[in-house]
Amino acid sequence: GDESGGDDLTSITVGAIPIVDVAPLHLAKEQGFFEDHGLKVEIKNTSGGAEAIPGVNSGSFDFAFGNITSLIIAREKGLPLKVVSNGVTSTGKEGADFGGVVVPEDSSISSARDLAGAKIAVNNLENIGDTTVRNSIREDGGDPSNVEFVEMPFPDMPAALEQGELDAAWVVEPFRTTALDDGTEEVASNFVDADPSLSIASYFTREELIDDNPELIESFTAAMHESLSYADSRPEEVRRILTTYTDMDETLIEEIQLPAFPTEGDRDSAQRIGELMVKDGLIDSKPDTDELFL
Amino acid sequence: MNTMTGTSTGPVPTTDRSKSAARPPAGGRRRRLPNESALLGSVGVAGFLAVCEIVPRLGLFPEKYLPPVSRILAELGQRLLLTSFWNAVADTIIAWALGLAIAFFAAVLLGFVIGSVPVLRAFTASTVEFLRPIPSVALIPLAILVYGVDIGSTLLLVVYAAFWQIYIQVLYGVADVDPVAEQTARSYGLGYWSRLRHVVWPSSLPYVFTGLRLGAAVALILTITAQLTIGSPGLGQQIQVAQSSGALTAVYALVIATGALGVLVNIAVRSLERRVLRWHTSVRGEVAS
Amino acid sequence: MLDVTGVHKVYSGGDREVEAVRDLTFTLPEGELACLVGPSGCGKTTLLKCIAGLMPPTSGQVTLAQRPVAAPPPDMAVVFQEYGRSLFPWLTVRGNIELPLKKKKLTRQRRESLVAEALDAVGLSSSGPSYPWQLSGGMQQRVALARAIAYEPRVLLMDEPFAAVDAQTRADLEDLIRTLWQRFSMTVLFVTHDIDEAVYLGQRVLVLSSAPTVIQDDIAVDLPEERDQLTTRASSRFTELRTRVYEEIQTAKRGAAATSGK
Amino acid sequence: MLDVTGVHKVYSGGDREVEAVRDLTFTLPEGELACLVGPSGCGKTTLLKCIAGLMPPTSGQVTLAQRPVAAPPPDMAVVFQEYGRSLFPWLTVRGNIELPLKKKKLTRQRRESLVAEALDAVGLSSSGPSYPWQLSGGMQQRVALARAIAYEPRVLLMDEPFAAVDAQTRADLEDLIRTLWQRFSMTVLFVTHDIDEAVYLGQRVLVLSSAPTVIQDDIAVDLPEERDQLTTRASSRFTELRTRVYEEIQTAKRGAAATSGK
Amino acid sequence: MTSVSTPGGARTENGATSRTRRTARLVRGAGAQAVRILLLPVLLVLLWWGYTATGSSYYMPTPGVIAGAFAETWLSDQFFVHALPSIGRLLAGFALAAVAGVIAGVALGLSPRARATAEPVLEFCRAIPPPVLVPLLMLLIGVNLQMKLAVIVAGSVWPILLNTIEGVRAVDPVLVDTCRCYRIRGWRWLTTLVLRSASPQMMAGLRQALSIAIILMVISEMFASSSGLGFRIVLAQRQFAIPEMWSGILLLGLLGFALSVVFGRVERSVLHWYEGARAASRGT
Ligand SMILES: Nc1ncnc2c1ncn2[C@@H]1O[C@H](COP(=O)(O)OP(=O)(O)OP(=O)(O)O)[C@@H](O)[C@H]1O
Ligand SMILES: Nc1ncnc2c1ncn2[C@@H]1O[C@H](COP(=O)(O)OP(=O)(O)OP(=O)(O)O)[C@@H](O)[C@H]1O
Ligand SMILES: [Mg+2]
Ligand SMILES: [Mg+2]
Repeated sequence: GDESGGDDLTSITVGAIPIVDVAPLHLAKEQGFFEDHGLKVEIKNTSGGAEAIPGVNSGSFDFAFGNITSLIIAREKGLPLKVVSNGVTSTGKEGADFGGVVVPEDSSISSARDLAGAKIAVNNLENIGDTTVRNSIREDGGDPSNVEFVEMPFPDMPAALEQGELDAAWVVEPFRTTALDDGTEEVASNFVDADPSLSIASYFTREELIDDNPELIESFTAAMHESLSYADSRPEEVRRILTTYTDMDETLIEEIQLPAFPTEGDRDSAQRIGELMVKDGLIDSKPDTDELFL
Repeated sequence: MNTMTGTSTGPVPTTDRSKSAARPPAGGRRRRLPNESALLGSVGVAGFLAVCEIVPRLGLFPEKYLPPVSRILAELGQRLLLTSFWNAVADTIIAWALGLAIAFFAAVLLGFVIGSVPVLRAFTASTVEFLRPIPSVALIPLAILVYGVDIGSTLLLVVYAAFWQIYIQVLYGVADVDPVAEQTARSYGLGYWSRLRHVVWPSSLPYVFTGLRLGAAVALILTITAQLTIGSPGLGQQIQVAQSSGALTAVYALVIATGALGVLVNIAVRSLERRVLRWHTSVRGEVAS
Repeated sequence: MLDVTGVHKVYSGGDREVEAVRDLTFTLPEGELACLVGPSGCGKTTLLKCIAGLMPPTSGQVTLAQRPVAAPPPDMAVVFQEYGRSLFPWLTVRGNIELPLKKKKLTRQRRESLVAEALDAVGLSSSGPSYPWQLSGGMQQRVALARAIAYEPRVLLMDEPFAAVDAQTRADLEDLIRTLWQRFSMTVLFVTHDIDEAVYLGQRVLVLSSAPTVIQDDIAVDLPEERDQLTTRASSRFTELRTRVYEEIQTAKRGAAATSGK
Repeated sequence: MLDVTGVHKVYSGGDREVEAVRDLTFTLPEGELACLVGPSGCGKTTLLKCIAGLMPPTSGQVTLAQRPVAAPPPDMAVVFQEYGRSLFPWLTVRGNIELPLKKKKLTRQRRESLVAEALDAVGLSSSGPSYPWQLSGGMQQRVALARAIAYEPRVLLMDEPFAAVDAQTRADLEDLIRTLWQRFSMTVLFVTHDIDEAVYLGQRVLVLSSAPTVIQDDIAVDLPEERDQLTTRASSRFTELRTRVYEEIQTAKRGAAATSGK
Repeated sequence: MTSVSTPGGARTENGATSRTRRTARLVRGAGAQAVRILLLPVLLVLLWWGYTATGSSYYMPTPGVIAGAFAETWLSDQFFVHALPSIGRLLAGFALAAVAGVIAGVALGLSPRARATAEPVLEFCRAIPPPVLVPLLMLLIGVNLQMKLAVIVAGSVWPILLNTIEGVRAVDPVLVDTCRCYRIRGWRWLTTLVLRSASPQMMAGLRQALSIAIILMVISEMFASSSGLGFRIVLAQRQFAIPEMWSGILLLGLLGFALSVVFGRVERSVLHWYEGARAASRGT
């Protein structure tokens, strides 16, 4: 994406996975927040951080949406990325967050502690899912060392749970609701356990762009801030916009638990995630998470 | 040719088709064949659909994860009315066709040159065998880095995957030339290129066609996969949206659309094959009897 | 007894039809050795394939021992004109000859001795372990022949089986065929282009006309049963017969030349 | 001029070696028509392939017009013994004949008339649009021949080119070859198993021995240049020559029988 | 039986001299072989090195770095924990695909009607991308070894199937007639005629399938697993451990090469008649 386009708008491209979390991005576009800040945004679908990060690196995306763990790892590995805006934050309410660990109806597991030794599905291994779930088990007094985590895309988890392939699954919306509707029980709200104001994911860009075009970054951040507060205060707008860029069933959209969209990410929560990552051996030493933020 | 001694061995009277129009059995049988195979194909598809309808209905698997095919087709029917769907189809077809064309021409060109020069083949074999098993998906970050998230990356993946399929077929095809035919061509002074064109190419065509059919499907698969993971527009992306929304019926509907594309491609290749290979044992035997 | 009744065959491939055989009717009593001659392309191979049950005639019927031939009957061996392609390139010469014997319930020893005898009879005793593609054309043809005779068939159909061998070997093989025929009282139909060979070998020579193919003539060969390359061929009756056959073929071809002019 | 000097060929495939040709030396002056006869499997095809530059001899050398033959020389045509496989099944009869002409710089018209003439000469004028696999064996062989003569070569090598055609056609084709040879003064090497044919056609008959193959005899055919199927074959000199060749072949084979006993 | 005597050429037996000659040839052959195998890869590595050494790109480390990562990652018990089980699954999947592909291919190749009936459905299945196929298989089979094998089979069976079909269709009609008139039928007919004459094309399919099986082994481990070679590669990719990712790819390549060497051996013995016939008429 480059500076061009009529009406003196700067054209940019933002990569984002089409899930609930990025509703503010779509709202910003729809509500004209970007245009107000001189930006013409094209949103490109990605399948997650792993594809979005090289996309940002190569300049295909100016900004992208990715979770905090991926960003910390990337940064550790020497990729010059920086967070420019908060993305999505935990609701901080135990049992009413947009992600959690669910177990089948008849399971003997009734709390996070019981997950010790279980087979738990997460969407990506060695990422935010397993670190926070381990943390939940620890916090509840269990031993996470012999939990078997397996990788599985979120959409497949409810079926696998029902088929008895798994003891538990870490799911996010809308699959959390699907799973709960199937009769599963939520036994942990892993985000909340990690930090009640955990910033799970953010919008980020490459350092190079920050140096080259600081005004662009400012405009984007400003627009996103506007949109985040808009979204945070108008859940019905969030639910409405979901019908435009996802294929979610309308009744499902009404049921799901929306995340919180504060404008500012909680940097301490990033610190917290960094600690958990060190504890789980994802990285060697405690990361300087301040470096990650603009 | 008056000075030549014309031998008078009876030229066999051959009846023109026009003259023998009154003789229905042979002509009729021939014309019926493609129709018959279309009919049988429909029977096969119908059977398949019936199974897909009955299995979920019997409750062997939870219906919400494996919806009966009628519901999937209904969903597909709704999508058929959307322009966004057709745009996605067009995007997919363009990326697929472009990727396949590049892979095909590159593989055929390299395959023929390398396959017909034993030294080249000997020296490249190890590298080829090394490169072939590298999955396209592993190249995704590299592709994004070099070509961004647009069609370029998709093409890289598609070409990389489809190339080897066609290339290996071509190598085997080139080796399958009848040595007597090859020697005939050499003794009449046909040069390297005309031998390639007039002898090696036609006799390896059955292999090339199989390569084309394999490559076409792989190219389609990789187009969808690339769109699914990289997020470039097309059917794959729609599948991804549907997947991440938990809209299983929509996923299946899109998968059926993909499969239907595959079937159409195969029909096209098959009919091309019937024309081009009408001399080959595999085709002529079935046409004649 | 082999009965060929009103056999008519039209090939219809692509956009044209070829009438290979118009109307053939003849009977071959059991244990007879008949030779079939006729101009190139007149339909000898086609007829043979119909008789062998490899190809259904367009109309007409072939019966063998009162049973209509729809598939290749048991105890029949065929030596194909395309001898090279009728040998399995992945089997050795021995393997090729042995293959049809495997389904006969024979002891291994018997099988091996049959193979060895057949190879010896065609003068290829040392080529058993070779592959067909390591042999010369004439040798390949003799392997195809050896396969047929090792099979000890009741009906033997041969399509120009000596076309690729030299004159001396050919004479030896002719005698071999007559010996085997007398020994096992097979029914033999032998296609050849060599008129002398047809007369020398057969009890009867069938001459086919050019297309549209019918039986031009059916000549009984009244030479003595015991034949010999030198004396038989030198006899005056032999010369008469070969002249007769030669003339018939000439007529056949002239007829074709006349009709093809139209 | 074609010079064959000390040609020796050993096939070494797999675990055994076959000495196909021991030692052959002879010279064929330009414009000569020589026939090559010899027992089946004695190495005629092998020799022809060496001469055609399709196969390197193990030792010895072939030179054509003073140039060593390493690859097929220009203006040479070969009729292969495996005629069926030497026709391209994806081309029609016409396409097969036309293909070698394409690289000669001829007008389209000239090419077409060459094809038509050649087809006519072998009696297949109406089979142009057929595919080779729609033809009988003899017709296929004639297509291979037509391809060679349409090419108007300077050197023509033929490996049993009339093996699959009937006697009458064979006689016509023999005359055809002689006519063309005289007209274009080609150098012709003709492999055959038919002794009469060798004598009738050639200016010279080379007799090969059985393996280990050497030249058994080299017989000049001193028949008049103008030959005719009836009178020439009836002449006493013809009979003498054919008897001589026959005896040589007999000797060749007896020699082999004797040595093979050891 | 009257006997005709024409010996088919004199055969010279190899003596001691030819044996020493053969050893010499073998030694020279091994050297040439090494050059043939290594020349191009070495050139390519140099090229890669030249390219990456200057304009260092994050995603393209130098060969040295990759080699280091390779040694660290795979020359350890990781190989036994992650790679060996994967290779086992790969071989099992390939074997299943070979059996299934050949059986179905022969059946469909022999019967034009069966082929006409089944082809659209097969083509449909063939066009379904594994990433969407896997969830379905997970549903139908469960998350287990069988599912992984099913993924490998479902992807690699196609080249075998298609090539077998085409090979079976192209059996020489003269050989078919030969078998018919000698009444060679059933199992013997299948093994001596159909399978053998289709074998060159079947081998092409098997060779294709081998490397596809490797690819699908990787893909099968991208879903619902927590170990394996493919899993390690994907994980490394996601963790931006790029040298480790390349080292995994390197291992895949080496695996492919090693398997193709083994396959080449098998192929040479299966197709010796085919190569022999070809070499024979070239007169070498
Ligand atoms: N598959 C086919 N398709 C079309 N026409 C065919 C086919 N096979 C044979 N013919 C035609 O049928 C006629 C008879 O062929 P056939 O092979 O029976 O002749 P033939 O008597 O064996 O000749 P020859 O002595 O040359 O072998 C020929 O005109 C030939 O062109
Ligand atoms: N590819 C090969 N490998 C091994 N031996 C071979 C090969 N080709 C031919 N031979 C052997 O070489 C000898 C000569 O074969 P060639 O084909 O030259 O004979 P020929 O004189 O043409 O016989 P024919 O008259 O039967 O065609 C034979 O003994 C044959 O077995
Ligand atoms: Mg015939
Ligand atoms: Mg020969």
